[in-house]
Amino acid sequence: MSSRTANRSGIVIRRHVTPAGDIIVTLLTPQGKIKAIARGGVRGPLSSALNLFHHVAVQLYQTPQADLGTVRQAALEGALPTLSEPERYPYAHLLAELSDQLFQEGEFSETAFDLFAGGLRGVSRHPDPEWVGLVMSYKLLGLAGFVPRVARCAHCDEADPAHPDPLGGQLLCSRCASQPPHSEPVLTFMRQVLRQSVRALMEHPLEDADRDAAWRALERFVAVQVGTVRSAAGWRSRLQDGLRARA
Amino acid sequence: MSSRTANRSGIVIRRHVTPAGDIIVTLLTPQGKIKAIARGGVRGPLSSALNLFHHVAVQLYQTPQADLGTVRQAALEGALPTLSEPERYPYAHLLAELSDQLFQEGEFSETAFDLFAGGLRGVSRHPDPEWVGLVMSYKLLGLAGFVPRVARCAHCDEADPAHPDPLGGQLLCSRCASQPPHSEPVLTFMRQVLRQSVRALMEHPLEDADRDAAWRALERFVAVQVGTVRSAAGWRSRLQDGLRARA
Amino acid sequence: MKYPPSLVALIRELSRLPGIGPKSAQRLAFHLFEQPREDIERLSSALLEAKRDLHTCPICFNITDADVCDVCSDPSRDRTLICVVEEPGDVIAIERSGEYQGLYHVLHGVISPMNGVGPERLYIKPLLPRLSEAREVILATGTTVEGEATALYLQRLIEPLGVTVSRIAYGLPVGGALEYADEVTLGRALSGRQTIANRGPAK
Amino acid sequence: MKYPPSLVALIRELSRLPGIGPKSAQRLAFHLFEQPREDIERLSSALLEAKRDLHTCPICFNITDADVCDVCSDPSRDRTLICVVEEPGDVIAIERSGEYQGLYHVLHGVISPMNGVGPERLYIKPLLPRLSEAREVILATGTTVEGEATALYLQRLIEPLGVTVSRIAYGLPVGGALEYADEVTLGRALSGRQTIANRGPAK
Amino acid sequence: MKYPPSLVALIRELSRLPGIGPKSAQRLAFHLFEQPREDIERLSSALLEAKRDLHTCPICFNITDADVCDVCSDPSRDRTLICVVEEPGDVIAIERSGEYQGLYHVLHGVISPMNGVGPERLYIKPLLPRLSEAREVILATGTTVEGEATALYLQRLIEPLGVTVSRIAYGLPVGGALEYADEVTLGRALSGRQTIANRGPAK
Amino acid sequence: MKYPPSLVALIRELSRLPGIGPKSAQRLAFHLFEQPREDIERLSSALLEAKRDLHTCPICFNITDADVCDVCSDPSRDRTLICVVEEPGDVIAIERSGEYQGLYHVLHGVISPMNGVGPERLYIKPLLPRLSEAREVILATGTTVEGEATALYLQRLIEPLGVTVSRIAYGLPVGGALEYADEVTLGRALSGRQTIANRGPAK
Ligand SMILES: [Zn+2]
Ligand SMILES: [Zn+2]
Ligand SMILES: [Zn+2]
Ligand SMILES: [Zn+2]
Ligand SMILES: [Zn+2]
Ligand SMILES: [Zn+2]
Repeated sequence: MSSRTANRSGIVIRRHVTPAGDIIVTLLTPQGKIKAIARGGVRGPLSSALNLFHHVAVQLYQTPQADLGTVRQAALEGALPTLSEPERYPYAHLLAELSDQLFQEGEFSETAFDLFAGGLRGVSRHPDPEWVGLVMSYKLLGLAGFVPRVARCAHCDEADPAHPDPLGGQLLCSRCASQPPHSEPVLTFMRQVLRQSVRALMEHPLEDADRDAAWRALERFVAVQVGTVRSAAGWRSRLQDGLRARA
Repeated sequence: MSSRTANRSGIVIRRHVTPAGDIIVTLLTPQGKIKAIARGGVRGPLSSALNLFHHVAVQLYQTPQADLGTVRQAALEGALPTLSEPERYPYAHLLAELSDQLFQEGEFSETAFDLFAGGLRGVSRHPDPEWVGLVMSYKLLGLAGFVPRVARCAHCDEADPAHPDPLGGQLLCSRCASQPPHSEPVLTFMRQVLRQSVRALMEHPLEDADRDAAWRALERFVAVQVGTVRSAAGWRSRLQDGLRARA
Repeated sequence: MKYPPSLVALIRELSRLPGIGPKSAQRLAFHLFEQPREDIERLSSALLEAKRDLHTCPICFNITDADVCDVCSDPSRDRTLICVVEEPGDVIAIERSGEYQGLYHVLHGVISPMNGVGPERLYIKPLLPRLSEAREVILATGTTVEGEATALYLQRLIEPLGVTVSRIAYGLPVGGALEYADEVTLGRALSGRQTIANRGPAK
Repeated sequence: MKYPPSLVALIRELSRLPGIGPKSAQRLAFHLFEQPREDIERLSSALLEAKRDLHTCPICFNITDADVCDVCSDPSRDRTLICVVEEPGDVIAIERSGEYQGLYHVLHGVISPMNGVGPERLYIKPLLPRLSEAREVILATGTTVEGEATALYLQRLIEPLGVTVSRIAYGLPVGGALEYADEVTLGRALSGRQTIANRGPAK
Repeated sequence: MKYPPSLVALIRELSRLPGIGPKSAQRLAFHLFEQPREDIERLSSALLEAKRDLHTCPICFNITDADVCDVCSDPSRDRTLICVVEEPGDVIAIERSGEYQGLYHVLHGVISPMNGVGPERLYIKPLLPRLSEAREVILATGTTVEGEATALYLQRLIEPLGVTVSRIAYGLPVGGALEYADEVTLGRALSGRQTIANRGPAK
Repeated sequence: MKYPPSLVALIRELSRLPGIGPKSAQRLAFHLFEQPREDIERLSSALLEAKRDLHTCPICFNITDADVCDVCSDPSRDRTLICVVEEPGDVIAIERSGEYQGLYHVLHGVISPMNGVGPERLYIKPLLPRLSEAREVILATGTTVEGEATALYLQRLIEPLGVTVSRIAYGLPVGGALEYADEVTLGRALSGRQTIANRGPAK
């Protein structure tokens, strides 16, 4: 018997409240990305569970007539309250927005879910959430098939490029480049980030000064390959933020 | 454990579709009148069950924050398709609208439900639905405590009045009256309608000519005692209706 | 705190719109407040212009900005077929299905005594003269009790005039499972079943 | 705090039921805890007895507790009419409509290659010998893509045998507004319209 | 068609469960029919075993399968703190929050004269001897009218005994927007605001 | 059939409003079409007048039609208390609760990087000079993750300035049962509990 209700468990990566008081959420689940509506939800008990970054179990109801499934029940399975802290919050947004852009509805991927969930946990707990955000962003991109070229110049295919690619976020050879070469740690990071394990990467964070270059490369790479990512304002917040959140 | 869902069974006496596609229904149930909303219902399977005059079993969900309970499930328990026929339709409306006006939310009354349901069944099946409508309207009024004075003149308290009360739909004595007396059958009807059983009343219908007077009295009585009843246009449809529905 | 009168007025006007509750009206008002002036002016003009330009077609009572609506004035339409619908929105829905080439007649409502709507409140009278040209009238009011009652009323009215009267099919919507259909729909879907292959040698 | 294992087991079993959301299983378990022992025993027995007594009818594959189901053994049924449905629940839905007096045939599923269900997984083979007695087969599988595919498959199979094959009507469900019907359903509802009164002198 | 009695019985028992709507019971019954016998037996046993093994803890009246419940027998719990709740489900909810290290007391209901529930119907009497050990009693009954009345009743009862009595906070639930909060909740959320950083030189 | 351009324009403008989908915009347009001209003109004027008259208060950024808003210009208000909210609608909600006598500061949003809203897009900078007069700042942004993040950001910003900072209470809404509260709310409601009766002789 085909049922129109299904139980799913996932993390809220977007939440929007309509003026009518409906909550529209996007969940990343091991069975793929799901967008659903909780009608009148803002006035009811669903409102608490259906919050950004919450891990929730939901009962979905789908009819062929409606575009969006309806959330009927929602139970919180896990929340990471520290994600609201100013030094963590922008990186949680970045990972959620990237995941929303990179993974499509109906695309089954337990790996994507696990990677994102792990990234979010890291951002919520790690003493250096910025570093988690940078590493996990590259990991998510890599999983979705967006792999920066680092072995050869992005312009002329020359081997072993070492200079920034200010437009595309990859690497340029000395002839094609207009900027001085990356520092050795940044180069190593860019070459290794998709090869090394998260654990290994966590153990050797870049110095503060080098991170700017890595962030800039990531931002350009995403802008060209994936498209606008509005959390961009967030991921450079360490450069601009009046609070200088990082201790 | 107090539950926020409740199963109820009743007859739809009002149905309104909002532009957002929600269905707002009023049900008359043995546990009283209930108003509830089926969000997005017009696009889903609830739409069929939640139709005017349908007898439905519904699952209601109520939160203290929301004014209106939500209809979650609805199963048809009985439909009376003949109520759409032109000679029956206006009387079904009349009974439903009267019930909506006479009975309040939260007022438990199995008798009211049974009386209304019986009236609707009568209108749907009886060869003389107009007569059922007239009799059952008086019965519903009586149950709600609106009993026309027929033993004494509505103006001067004189005994045994026999003349129409053109404003209040009760009876006037010959001194207070400006119109000729009611015919004997109309007088008998007005005096007996709340005393005799429905079955007995069904056996002795008024002649066509006498019904106008009885309807006029009912309409005035309702207008003064209960307020505007828009199905009024319907209950006199036999006088105006181009189709002359009654065979 | 007293609310600014022009805010109160806007919320009041917005909450008159159907389906806009008092909370939504307030949210809408605040939303509008945040929009650029040009957007507000465009909405305001759109309202006035629509009201100025639009009226009902004198033949079929569809909405139009011309003397006669686009359907009534299209010579390629089958003028012997009239589809009677409840609302102008239904014309749009049927046109979108692309399955219909006849004319329309818009009633602007359904018979509903409890809402004070009798047959005389609908555009029924102007339908009758149109029938002389018609071969078939399709009653395409909704399948609610009210829509069905209106269809039955029209059937009684039109039948004696010798025009073929047909009713839009009741049945299962495309994509529907039986278990979600109520018994009234199911009974209608069964009795209205369509033969798709015939027994016998002629086949 | 560790939860008692028998509570955990009950919640786990309950949450396997379809339509029981994540919050419901726990609430159900606590509710059951508060019920008198007899109620629990009655529910438990009802489960076991239903499983013990019920089986499919060897003729039509409906659910029954007798040798042959109530419909198949009822001599007043029209044995020349067979209505093919997906699930036992559909039989109940149609019976409730009161519009049908023939026999049934329950497929116990629909053809769905994606879910690994081919025709051989359904009760199609036992339908064929029943057709010798039949005048008409009504294909009353759902109007979903799978239900439609199953109906087409059966039509191709049955057509050559010279039995009339009909399909349950597509159209607007009861309570449907045209405006909210999808275009495909609306097109079908219009093209499948039923004449209710004929023109002409005979009238 | 008559439905098999054991099917009818199962549907009836299932529809007695809370949160099972009229459509769900039938769907559940058909679903269960299609499951392997072992699954049904496991569900049936889970029901009986839960009923057989589970009872209320004689100290706190939480649900347990042991002599004394897991919380009451855990030496690491703060025995000077007692949290009074309405139902066993509330214990699970609070445990899941991970914020509480004290003991519980489950009333198994709220005072509700309309439903014939007076204080004597709840496990209030056995709470009193427990207070001699306690430093603070947290009244964590719901914020419904009945939960509030029960909390006030307990406060009056406990206050004279010289134990600190506190009440679970009123306020905005997580995910709450001010605009949608009712006035009473909003007023409480404002007046109950918590200082998070202090002015002054000490800072 | 071509739709009249002024109808198309109206539907397009209406569907720009938040929460108005394309179907609703069409229904609204048809509804407006049926209204008397005066009603349309009144709505149209209300829109223009609201846009012309209303602006944000230069002090608190609440909506007003005066130089300074009604709250800021009311001498009876406690000027040492500033309640920071997300939207003008929140001011109305709090005023309705009748529990608050201080001033407001409206941020016009919450920090949400994925929606492109950083602190610089909110009215945070103009809040800082107001703090010199303040004794306490109440952070009354919503209890969503975004509202909480904005509150934490403001706390870090204001704390060093030596002003008392408080946060609206998290907890159970009035009328709430524990079992419907998620564990985060519940944890906050427990840790934020309020003492209502004290132990000891001082009592
Ligand atoms: Zn190069
Ligand atoms: Zn008199
Ligand atoms: Zn026209
Ligand atoms: Zn059988
Ligand atoms: Zn215990
Ligand atoms: Zn101000």
